[in-house]
Amino acid sequence: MAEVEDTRKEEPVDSVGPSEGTYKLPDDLYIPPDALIVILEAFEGPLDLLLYLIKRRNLDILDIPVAEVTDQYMAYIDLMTSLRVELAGDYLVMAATLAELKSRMLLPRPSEDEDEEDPRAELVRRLMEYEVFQHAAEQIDELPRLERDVFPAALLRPDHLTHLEPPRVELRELLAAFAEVLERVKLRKPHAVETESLSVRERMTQLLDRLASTGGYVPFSDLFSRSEHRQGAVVTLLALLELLRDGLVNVVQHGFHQPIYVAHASSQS
Amino acid sequence: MPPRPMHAASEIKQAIESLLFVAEDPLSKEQLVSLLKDSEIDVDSGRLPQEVEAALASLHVDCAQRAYELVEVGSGYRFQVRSEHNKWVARLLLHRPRRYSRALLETLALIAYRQPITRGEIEQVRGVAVSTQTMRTLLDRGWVRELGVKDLPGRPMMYGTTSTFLDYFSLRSLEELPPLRDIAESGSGAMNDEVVTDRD
Amino acid sequence: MPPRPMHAASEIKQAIESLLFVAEDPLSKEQLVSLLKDSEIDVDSGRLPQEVEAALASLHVDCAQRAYELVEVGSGYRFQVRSEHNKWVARLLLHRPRRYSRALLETLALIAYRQPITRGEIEQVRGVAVSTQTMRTLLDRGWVRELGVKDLPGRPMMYGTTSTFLDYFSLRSLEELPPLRDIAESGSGAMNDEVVTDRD
Repeated sequence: MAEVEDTRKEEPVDSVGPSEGTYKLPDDLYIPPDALIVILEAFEGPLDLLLYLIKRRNLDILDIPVAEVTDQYMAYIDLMTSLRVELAGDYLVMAATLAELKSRMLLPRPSEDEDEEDPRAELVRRLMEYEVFQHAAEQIDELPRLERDVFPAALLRPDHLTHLEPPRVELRELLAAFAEVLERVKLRKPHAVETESLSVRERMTQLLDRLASTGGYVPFSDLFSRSEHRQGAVVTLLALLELLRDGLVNVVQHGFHQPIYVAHASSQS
Repeated sequence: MPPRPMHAASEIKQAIESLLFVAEDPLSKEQLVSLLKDSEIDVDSGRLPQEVEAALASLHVDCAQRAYELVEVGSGYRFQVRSEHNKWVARLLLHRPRRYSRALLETLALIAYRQPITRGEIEQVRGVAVSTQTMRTLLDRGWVRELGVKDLPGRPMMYGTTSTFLDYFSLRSLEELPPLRDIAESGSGAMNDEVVTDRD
Repeated sequence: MPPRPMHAASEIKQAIESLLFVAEDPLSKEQLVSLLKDSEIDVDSGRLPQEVEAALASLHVDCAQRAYELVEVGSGYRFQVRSEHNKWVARLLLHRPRRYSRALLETLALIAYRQPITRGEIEQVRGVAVSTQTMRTLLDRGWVRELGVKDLPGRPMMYGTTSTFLDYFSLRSLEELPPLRDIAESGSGAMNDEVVTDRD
């Protein structure tokens, strides 16, 4: 029920947001449009976002320009708010931490006190530690994996042996199994159920047609039409995210500063 | 490098061997030919049927020293344990933990709540393929039965539960299965209305 | 038909071959020994472990010419299709391999490298709450298990990885996990391992 109401309120996207004209997608945004897809889809929390902001600009993690990074972080928070993406409370906690850090950095530091710790030290430590595990997660993802890279060789069993002492099952086990399935189904429902509108579906089809007819990788930014303004860009973006989630398109980027390309998933294999 | 027929033949053989070892069902010659078609193997597609036949014959010879053999059954070819080793298989099956896999329970639950349902529909919900072994176990146990084919391309089989299933779980009828809403609540979190109403 | 007389070593080898091909999960040397014990094979049970080892080595060599190989992973040995033939397998199994979210992989990485670890400790490093769904997926897949509660206020559960996790990712042991990038490499001299590992 609540979701239905949400969808209704969703309609006038342009009226939502802190102030009209602050955000113009995709041209004017502080975060470049080709980074948007990455941002919207994939941040795993405030540390992840911060790391991204730092790396994207090739900043030194040990000497973070707090003011600059804070501004970008806030821009992201505002953007999410304007797109009505619900942010975890952790993002807001980090926003407060950054704001405090920014103000502390403005204070003159007593240079005679050698022991005075850089106010950024704790944040730096957390960022670096998180980065280590981010990297570890990527490596685990690349390990040869059953069902994807490794296929056990199996022989079919002699039929008459399958009847040996069948295991017992209790009803509650069956129900628990089903509850899991339902939970998974729910999770695999589009996270953008509320924002998914006909126009997004339509745009998905348009994008697929276009990618299929091009037959190769298309620069991400080419998918946005300058004439469509903000709402059109958002619809395109959501459509791309949907396609990406369904595995219908592939997105590649060869590095932080490289352009992002999109291709129809079937055009490569 | 000019194409060497021997090379193609050995690649075809290895391809077939891999396919037979991962397939859940026997594969027919026609299936094998179509799986090998339009690949980088340098062989004229008109010659593929003979090549497949030759590879199968060669595989048959190869496994003379192995504990398995290549057999042809109704629907095609499969590798299976030579019957003289069945005693080992039986030992293994008796030793294994007496539990059904989660995949089996989930499949059974889906059939119970969503019948009639096709294998494709089950796979769609679960997000992974349903193995033939799973379906066969459920059918063997008499908990699930085939209800007839669905009028769709490919004419997939529809499945439903049996009275043996009801008996086993001490249910008088399917209505006695707990309503989905309760499961969801006892599971975790609120249910998506859409999924719940899907039942009817 | 009387069983044809067979050399004990060759019988053991064929038995192991059958068992590995039929088992749902990898089988360890110990499991193989116990499956072969008290059988009609004419071998002293004290010598079985060596015999099993020799048979595995011999099987390993045998399949050099085959499309599959014998590999050792966390919980034991399994036959698997050589990866160069994956392209054929992909043609047969049409379902798209499941992709795991970064949230799940990062949580898994923390559990793998820092076990025993509590959910709170994971959240501290990641900077966000670990969803119940993520934990449940990890537990369901059998990659992660509960290790008992930590003696702390709230008695939080500690988690660790399983041999199923090792099997799934083709690892023989946790030592084979890719080495963690040294935190100091990212630059900080102030950082040392103590600070990092000794949390809470």
